[in-house]
Amino acid sequence: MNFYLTYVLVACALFVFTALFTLFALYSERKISAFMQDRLGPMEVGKYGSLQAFADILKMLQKEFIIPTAADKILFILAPIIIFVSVYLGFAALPWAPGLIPASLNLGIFYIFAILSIETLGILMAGWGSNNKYALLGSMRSVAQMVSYEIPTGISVLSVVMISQSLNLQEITIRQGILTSDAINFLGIWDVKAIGGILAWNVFQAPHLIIAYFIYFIASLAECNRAPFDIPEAESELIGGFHVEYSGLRFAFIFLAEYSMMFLVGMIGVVLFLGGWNTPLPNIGSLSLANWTTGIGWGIFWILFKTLSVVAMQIWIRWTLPRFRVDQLMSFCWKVLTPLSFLCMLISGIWRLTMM
Amino acid sequence: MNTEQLIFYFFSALLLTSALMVVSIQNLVRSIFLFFVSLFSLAALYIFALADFIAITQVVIYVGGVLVLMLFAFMLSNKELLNSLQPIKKSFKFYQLIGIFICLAFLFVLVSLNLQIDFSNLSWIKSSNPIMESDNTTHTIGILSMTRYLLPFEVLSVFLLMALIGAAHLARKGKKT
Amino acid sequence: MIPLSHFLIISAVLFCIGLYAVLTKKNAIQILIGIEFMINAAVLNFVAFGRFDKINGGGQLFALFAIVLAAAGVAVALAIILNVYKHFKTIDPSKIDKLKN
Amino acid sequence: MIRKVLKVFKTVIKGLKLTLRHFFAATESRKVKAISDPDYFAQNSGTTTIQYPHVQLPVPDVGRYQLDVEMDDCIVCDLCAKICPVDCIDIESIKSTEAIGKTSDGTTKRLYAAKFDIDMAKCMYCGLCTVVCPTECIVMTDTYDRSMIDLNEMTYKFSDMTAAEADEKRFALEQLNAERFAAKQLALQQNIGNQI
Repeated sequence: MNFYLTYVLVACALFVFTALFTLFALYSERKISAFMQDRLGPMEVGKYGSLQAFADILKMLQKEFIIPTAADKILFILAPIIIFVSVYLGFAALPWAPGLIPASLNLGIFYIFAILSIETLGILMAGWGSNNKYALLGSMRSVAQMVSYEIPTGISVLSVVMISQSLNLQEITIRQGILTSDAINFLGIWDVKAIGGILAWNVFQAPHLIIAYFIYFIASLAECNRAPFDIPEAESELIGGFHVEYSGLRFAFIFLAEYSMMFLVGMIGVVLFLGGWNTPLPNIGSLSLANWTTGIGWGIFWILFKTLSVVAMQIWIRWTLPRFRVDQLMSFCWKVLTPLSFLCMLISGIWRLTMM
Repeated sequence: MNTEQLIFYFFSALLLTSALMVVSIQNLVRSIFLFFVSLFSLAALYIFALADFIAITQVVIYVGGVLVLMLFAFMLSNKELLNSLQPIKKSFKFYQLIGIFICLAFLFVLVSLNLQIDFSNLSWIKSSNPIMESDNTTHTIGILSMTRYLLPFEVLSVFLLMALIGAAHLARKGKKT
Repeated sequence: MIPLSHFLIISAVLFCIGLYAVLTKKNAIQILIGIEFMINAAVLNFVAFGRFDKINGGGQLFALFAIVLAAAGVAVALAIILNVYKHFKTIDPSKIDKLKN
Repeated sequence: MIRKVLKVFKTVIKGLKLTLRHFFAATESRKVKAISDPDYFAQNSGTTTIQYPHVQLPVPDVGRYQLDVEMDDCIVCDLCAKICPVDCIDIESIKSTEAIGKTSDGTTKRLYAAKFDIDMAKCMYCGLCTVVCPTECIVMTDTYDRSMIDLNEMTYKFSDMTAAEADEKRFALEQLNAERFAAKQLALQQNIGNQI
């Protein structure tokens, strides 16, 4: 029985984490966007507006659940749950520290991709269930975008998997630090197994993975419908896209899913390319920084630090770049990202055969 | 009955009820969303047959691909098609009765055959070494698809390319006449 | 361990449900769903038997091939259905009876 | 193709640099300065937000904001009500029995203001009433952010008389008028008597 209790506790902890992260990201996004636009952002609720996110959530909790008369009620009610659960289940296979992973699946990354593809279905459900032409248009755009961008994402992830020879995220992480038992070569030549640190990350083990990371990062922005790929929820054209009709707690769930998705794709990128919970500090002679800064606490610290940096990058990009047009979005995916990612996969195969 | 069996029977019941509802429900869009439930619970059954890779492939391809494609095909097509997809009359037709009869006959044959065989005493099953829960089936599948099943694998990839080109050709807008 | 016969019975029921949809539905998309059910029933059989084939892995690999083939088939079938609708303004297979239009 | 990609990267990085510069410039905020200040357009970096209720922009001298009436100076001439284009000033005057007093510029006050209401919801801030006022008792203040829950509260009542006082003055006026009328009648009768 304890066995199941642990599972439930881990699931609760992950849920609490996503909720807290969403609150934090909400506040930081508002602040960062404000600073970039020479504003101050929320200042009134709490010191420097720090309780603004809580106030927003409280406001959302009080709101009425509105179901449009013409809506397909079952689909309308189920959609936010499916959207959130599909993202939330993805957290199950992510490694947080050495030996600390909710579910060590040997299919980890594949599982996450399968689960994330369910989100598409939830979005279609929301769009159809709302019975609103803007919602339907938004969900159509969203699905077209997500299905297309899954290809470059998947292929660039595959190029990492080919280098790492594993689908298990924990093993992929271990292979990028000092805890590994295999040889690690910086740029394929210099053995850095004992040195570790930033030199052992996947992007530095095989330099073409830097391009793969760029592809992954851009495609992941599109996967979580963030600007500049936010045409599914373009406020100015579609008044919010597939979640137009949602209010109150249901809207909060969609919001939660969006921000959790940001964290999730950021963390997958960090785990696959940027060393996961491995420390960026290398061992230099007798100064064994890498050995000192590896452990459960340090692991959580490093992965949070790296992922939050990636999330900050996502926010930064959102408030800098304007929105793509639909045709630009599609041609960018199919004409630039997909061929490039195939090239990366090809190089990965050759690299694996010749350099490792 | 232990937990494993409980979960197995729960998912198989979910699969069969949702499949029945998919074929009996009138609202087509809802029935496609229900199709998702049955495909997902089918993936769960694959895991009980110790085929985790197949299960996740099922989710990726069916849920992420086929279902979305089906819904997309609908919603992209014009409103007339949507209206014609939702029949108004609900009366029970004679041909449906025949259909049910044929299906029940098929079911009877299949199940009775199934019950006649004592699977645990079959010689080839006895002599085989079954996949254990600790095995890494992904590893095996990877190696096998590059060695023993290389030819079907390659043929499949060519077929996929054909399907891709064919579907794109069929779905594109013809020249305006 | 779930006994093999349970998998086979479930797949038999699933196959019959698919067969019913194929026989009685007057809508090409629902017929397509019925075919998918039948393919899935076959895949379930493959996977269930594949458990006893560790060395050759035939069951699981052919289940994989079947899934991929079914997906490709659906893509082509949907394209055909859309085209048929464009030509005949209906997707009821029993009404599409002209070879020349 | 490659040149295009390079151009994309260059422009993206340029944009990112721009936002980053503004992000780090947000540590300081621009000083609150009046528009008349010579340095008003000189501030180019820092946050522009003015945290309004806590900090307020200085209003220009020629600004036209909410009306205020100094009732002690008002001679209840009704000119402001007449000139008002939107008729937002409502004045009811009562003649006094004797001179009430003097305004600050020496004009003698002879009328009581039983009612002096300005409906600020109607007011269009043209400032005509302040121009015509002979004693300059109606002025535009620098308050611009008064907000009310009820629309009726937007009607500012400047009259300092209570209803009872007004009634008393009216009664006094009536009495005076009656007395005068009686005196006139008396005088008229006497005149007639004298003629006879």
